[in-house]
Amino acid sequence: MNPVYYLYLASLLFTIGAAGVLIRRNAIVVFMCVELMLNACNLAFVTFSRLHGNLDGQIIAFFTMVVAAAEVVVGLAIIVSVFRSRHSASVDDASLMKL
Amino acid sequence: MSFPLLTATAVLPAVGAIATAAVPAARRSAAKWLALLFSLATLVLAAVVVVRFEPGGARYQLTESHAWISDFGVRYELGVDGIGVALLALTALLIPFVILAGWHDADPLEDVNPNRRWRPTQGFFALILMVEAMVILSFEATDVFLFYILFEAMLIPMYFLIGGFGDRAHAGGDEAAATQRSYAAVKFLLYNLVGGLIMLAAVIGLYVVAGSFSLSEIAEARASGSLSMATSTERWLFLGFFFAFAVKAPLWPLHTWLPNAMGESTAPVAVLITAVVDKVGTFAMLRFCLQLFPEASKWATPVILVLALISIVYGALLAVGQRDMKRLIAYASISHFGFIIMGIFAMTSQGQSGATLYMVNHGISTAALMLVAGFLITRRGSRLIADYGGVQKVAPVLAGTFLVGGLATLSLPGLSPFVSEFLVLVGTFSRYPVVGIIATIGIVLAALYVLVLYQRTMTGPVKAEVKGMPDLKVRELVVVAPLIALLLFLGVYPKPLTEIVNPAVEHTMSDVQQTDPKPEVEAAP
Amino acid sequence: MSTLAASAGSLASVTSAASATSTGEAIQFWILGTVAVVGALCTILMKKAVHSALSLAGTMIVLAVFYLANGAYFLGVVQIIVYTGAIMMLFLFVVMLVGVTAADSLKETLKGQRWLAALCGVGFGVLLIAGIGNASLNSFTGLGQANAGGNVEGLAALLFTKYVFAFEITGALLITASVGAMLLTHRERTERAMTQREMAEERVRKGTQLPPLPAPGVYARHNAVDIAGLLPDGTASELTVNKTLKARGQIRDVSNEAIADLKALERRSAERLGRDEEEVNS
Amino acid sequence: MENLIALLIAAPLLGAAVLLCGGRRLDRVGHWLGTLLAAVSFVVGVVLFSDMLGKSGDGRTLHQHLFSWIPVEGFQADIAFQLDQLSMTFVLLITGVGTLIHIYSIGYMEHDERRRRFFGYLNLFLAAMLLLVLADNYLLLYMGWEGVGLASYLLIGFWQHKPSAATAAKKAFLVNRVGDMGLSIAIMLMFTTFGTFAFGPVLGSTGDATEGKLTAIGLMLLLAACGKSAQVPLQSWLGDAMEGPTPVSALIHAATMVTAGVYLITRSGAIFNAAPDAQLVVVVVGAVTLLFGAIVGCAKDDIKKALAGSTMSQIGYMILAAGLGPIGYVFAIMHLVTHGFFKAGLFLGAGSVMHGMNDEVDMRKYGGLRKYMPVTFVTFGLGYLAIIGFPGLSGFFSKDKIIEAAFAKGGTEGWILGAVTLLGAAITAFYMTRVMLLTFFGEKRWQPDEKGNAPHPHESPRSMTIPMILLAVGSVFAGGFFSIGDRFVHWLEPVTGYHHGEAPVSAATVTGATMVVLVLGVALAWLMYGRKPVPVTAPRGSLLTRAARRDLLQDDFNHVVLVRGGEHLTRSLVYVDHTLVDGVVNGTAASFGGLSGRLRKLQNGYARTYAVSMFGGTAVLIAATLLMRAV
Repeated sequence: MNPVYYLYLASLLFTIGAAGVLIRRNAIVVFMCVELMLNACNLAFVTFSRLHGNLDGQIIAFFTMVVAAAEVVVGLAIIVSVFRSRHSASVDDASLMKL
Repeated sequence: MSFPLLTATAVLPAVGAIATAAVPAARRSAAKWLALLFSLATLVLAAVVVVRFEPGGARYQLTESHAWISDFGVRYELGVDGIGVALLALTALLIPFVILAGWHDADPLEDVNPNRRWRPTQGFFALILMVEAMVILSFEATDVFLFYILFEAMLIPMYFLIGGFGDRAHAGGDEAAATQRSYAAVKFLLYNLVGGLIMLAAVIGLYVVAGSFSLSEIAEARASGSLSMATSTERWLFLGFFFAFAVKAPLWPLHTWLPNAMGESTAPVAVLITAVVDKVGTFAMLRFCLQLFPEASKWATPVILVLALISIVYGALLAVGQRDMKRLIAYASISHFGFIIMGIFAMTSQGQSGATLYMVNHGISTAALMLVAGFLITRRGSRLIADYGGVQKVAPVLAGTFLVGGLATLSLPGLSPFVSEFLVLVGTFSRYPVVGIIATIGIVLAALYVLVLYQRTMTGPVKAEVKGMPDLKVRELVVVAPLIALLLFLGVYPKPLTEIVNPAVEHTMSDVQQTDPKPEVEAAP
Repeated sequence: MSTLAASAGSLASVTSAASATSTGEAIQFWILGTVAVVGALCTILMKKAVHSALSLAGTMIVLAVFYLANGAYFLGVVQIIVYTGAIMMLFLFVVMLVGVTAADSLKETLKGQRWLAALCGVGFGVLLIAGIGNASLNSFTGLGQANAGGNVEGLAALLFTKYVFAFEITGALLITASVGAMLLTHRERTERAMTQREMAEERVRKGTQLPPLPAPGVYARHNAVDIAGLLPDGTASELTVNKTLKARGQIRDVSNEAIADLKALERRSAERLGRDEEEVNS
Repeated sequence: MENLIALLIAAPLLGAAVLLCGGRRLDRVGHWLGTLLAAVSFVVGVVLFSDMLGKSGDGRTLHQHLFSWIPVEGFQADIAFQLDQLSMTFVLLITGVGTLIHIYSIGYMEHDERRRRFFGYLNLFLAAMLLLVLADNYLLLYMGWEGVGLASYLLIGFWQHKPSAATAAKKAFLVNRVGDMGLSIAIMLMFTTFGTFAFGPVLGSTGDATEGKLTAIGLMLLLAACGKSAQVPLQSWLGDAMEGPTPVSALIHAATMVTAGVYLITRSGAIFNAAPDAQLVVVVVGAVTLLFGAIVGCAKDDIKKALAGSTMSQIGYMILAAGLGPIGYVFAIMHLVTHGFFKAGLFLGAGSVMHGMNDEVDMRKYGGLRKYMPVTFVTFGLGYLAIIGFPGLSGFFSKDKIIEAAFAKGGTEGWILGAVTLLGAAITAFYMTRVMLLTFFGEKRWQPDEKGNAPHPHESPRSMTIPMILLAVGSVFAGGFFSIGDRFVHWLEPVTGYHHGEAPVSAATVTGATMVVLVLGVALAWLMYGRKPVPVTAPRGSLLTRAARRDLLQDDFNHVVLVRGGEHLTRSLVYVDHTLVDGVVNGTAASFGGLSGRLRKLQNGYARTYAVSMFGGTAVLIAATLLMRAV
């Protein structure tokens, strides 16, 4: 088997995650889907690092994890505060961008 | 370097505009006098220009040239040829009359009805002066980019003049007046902006092709053959320029903004539109279209002549059909612009001299007719022809001046428009006989709409509303009398004008490499 | 552990430039890959956030295994510890915090949103796969020499030399994030806490519920908080059970059960006392 | 001497300027000033005339070049005058008759508060008419040509408060404009053909031009002449023009302006001589109008309209003569002059009658006036005899010559034309006799009008009778004076050229025939109107009569075809402009508005919607990159 299949898998997962972001209304689940997408990317990076035989890909993946962690922290905090104020975790309720 | 005379002619009114605008609202009349003063001073400067200009001399005289946006080779280049001088003089001449005629048009409307909003009187006059400055400069600009800027910029003050200071007399009452007015103003703006946009593309294209904005440089390069445009390129650029000018001129079928604009604005502003601003369009056809794109101009001539012909007949017929006298005059102007464009593109020296004279004469005659009509309208408070009748009995002087203006509009021999109209006709006829003959129909139709207008308004039994209508006041006489005198003088002795114009026309003729068709028979002396 | 062993085995077979991996890895890929995809699908399709979170965790673990299989031991471990351990737990906490009501219906409210999403998703996936497909990657250099000095050491070397700057910045990022999180979630207490008396007075003033809430668990056969107390007329009182349980729908339905129990009780007592029916009924 | 030419025009022009701009303070002296300046012009004319008689041959032609009018490359129009025998004739006629009519108007317009303005217009007319006949190039002639048109417009519509007058004025100007269109096209053709339009060069070099071009020019000139001289098909305005004050009708619409067409054709003789087709058309137009006018004249009960019809017909004679070429030019002008005298006299007589009859114009309400206003009767009677060609009076000589010339055209054409002219003479005799009988003979038929004040016919004041007497003298003797020894022929020959046309029948026979038809016409008229009393209200009459009363339906044709059609055309065009041309613009604007409104809906504010578009965008980008790669 060729490691390229990992890439196929990664893209599959990424697409699923993206679809989830688009479909779900619950902010938390949306976040999870984002995480899923990030993970898919990580998988791709790792695979690349294997394909090219150097560790840079893994480094990137590592940074991605860190950033993801930070993002989750902030994002969840936002969700919590929004929930406090609006008693809802639905992304559709926050449709204030309309003119 | 010598005193920048041309710049001064444009700067003076601009300064005047600022000064007028700066006058506090309380001192309203002071603003009026200030504006009048500045416009007269400009007139004096223009006279100096006319005197300093040597008809036999170089093509462009009193030239000034300074680097402006050096990265794009945009220069502040001024210079006048005969045509420019003539139109410059016309503009400087008309503005004082416009200001004088509009003396009370911008007064606050409390007297008419108290709940109307206050109107910035001094703004009205400031805007007029601003328009004058821009128009004059556009007649002087020999840099395409500079011209384009002015061509567009003059829309702004015009927009406010049309939209902000409407005719007090509107059939549909104040509300309808306001909506109509804003409609007209927006229409005017959009039409001309679209034209300007297309022109901008052409201007950029020209720069890409020629690598310069300077009229003289480009013309020189083309003459020397160092710059050769592909035929298609030249044609596209020509169309880009021509479209903008045709909108401004206005040429059928791009004319519909003019009746609205002239109908809804006060008479002086209407004069400003048709007698001053629109002239920039026809002037630019002569100066830019023919000089920069001679081949394309020849290529487009048949179509343009047909459109001009349509304008002539169509405009006249619609003038006959109008019920609103200002719209009638507007359609008459469309017909006249058809004559001007026809003369320009007939590419004969008579035609082009005629067209240039036509610009001047049409300016004067329309000013006379429109201003008198304006006086009439302010008296009765209606623009509808049907609301008048028998004015001649109560206000003979007004009727007389109105008649003279009308006769000038139908280009009666002895009044200046005849000279130009006949030159245009002869010039066109000598190259395109059929076109010339069809155009003469315009003469008859002109008589029709003018006389119908005069008969319906001035003659017949005196209508009740017209009774007790005062005759022309001194101020109004001061406005009209000089114009009429000018019409008579230029009708009998147009030589001073032709002497200035002819050399410039010869230059243009050589630009397009055209020579007048020779007569069949060498007539015996 | 078995997976780890398998991946190690597969690594042993990795040469400097190979065109295929071991069959073991292939098998593992196909099995776990399916699991991962199923988990991902569950993530986006489960009604309850908790279930989504759990299935996502599953997917992540699978990914961790794949990392290991790809010779990224450090990342594999980190994935398990940090992601599955920390981040997913964070998620679960938040779900607990807010998500009791979060069993949102999957019914789409925005018109055409689902179809558009599906369309875009499919198109996107196809494009990605196509892209990968026509990138010619049929041969690959394994991590043989890269991991020669040990994967962690290799990473460390890179991290502290080549990427040290980014590393520092991520540190700053983390600090900022945590501070931000605190700021966002922290609520300044503006008024002092009420004393018991004040609370009592408050309650009297409101007048909605003067006595303390009724205790649940009437007829409880064991110590249960999930059984609503019965009011004298035999109807269950909503007040007696915890809101959270109600929200989760975990309240036992008392009414019929309780009646049944009562009947059983009477029958038994009747048998014991040997009384005849009419006495009982009277 | 030639410097006096400008003075001819300057005097009345000055008068017009002063009187029109002078304002009310001139009201008391205005009419005297106007008359004086007209007289000055006449005196100058006489001086120039005597000087011309003193000279001989080409010396008689004077030129005065004032200044260059429109100098443009290859296009030279000058303000320059040419005074030769032809112009001289007109100058004398215009200034002479003009002055008389000024005098007449002093009395006639006495009660009009705008008399000053009236005299201003009259002076303006004199100036324009003189410019017309004195110009030395066609463009300047055009200026005079339209100038007289303007003056006639102002004078016809002088009583502007009457809608009928205003309409008539407008109609006159418009119909004339159609003719002017012809003149301007003719000038353009001259310019393209000869490179100039000055009389000398153009008429001098007709030999080199192609006949086609010359025919075209000729026809265009004829169109102009038709407009100005009220020839078919542009004759319709003349009848309505009678709305103007009678002196105007006498001066402009009988004696001078309407004859400008004849002047134009005679002046352009060289062109017509070289274009026989054009000449033929001229002759035909003349012949048709001759009969047309005569027939109309027979049916009208309005005395002025009847005279207008007669004017039309007489000018038809002149045009016909002018169309005959060198054999006719001289007689055309001669008839023009004599006609100027007697027709002016007749009109003044009619005016005098109306003056005495409370401006009643219906001849059926006259009758037996000869004893109430003897002077008018006598002068009118002399004019009547003159126009019907009573032997020895002016009309006799001039018309007789024309009839001869018509026969002399030769061939069938000659016969036809001769017959037409004779017939015309007969009808002329008939309708003029009718006018005479209805007006001055029979018993009085006027009743008090609804306001109960019956007209008191009385002789007009001296200022009116004197001009009538003078004109009567002219109409009696002018013809004979001209004819003795062919004075007039020799006078004009150098300008117009002349060769005697040999008629197939002897002159005596022609004269005899003329006499016969004359007697027949008079007799018939007497039978119809002299013997039995005339009904006050016109009988229904035959079909022809009714048609003739309506100008042979030509007006109705104009109304239906031109006026109605034009109205519909303009109205539909206005609609088109508003809906189509403007509609396109507004439609574009509206469509843009609608589009943006629809686009605005995409901004629904839902983050997920935006996310979809983002996602889709990314997909598109990837696709693009892939395609780029592939390509």
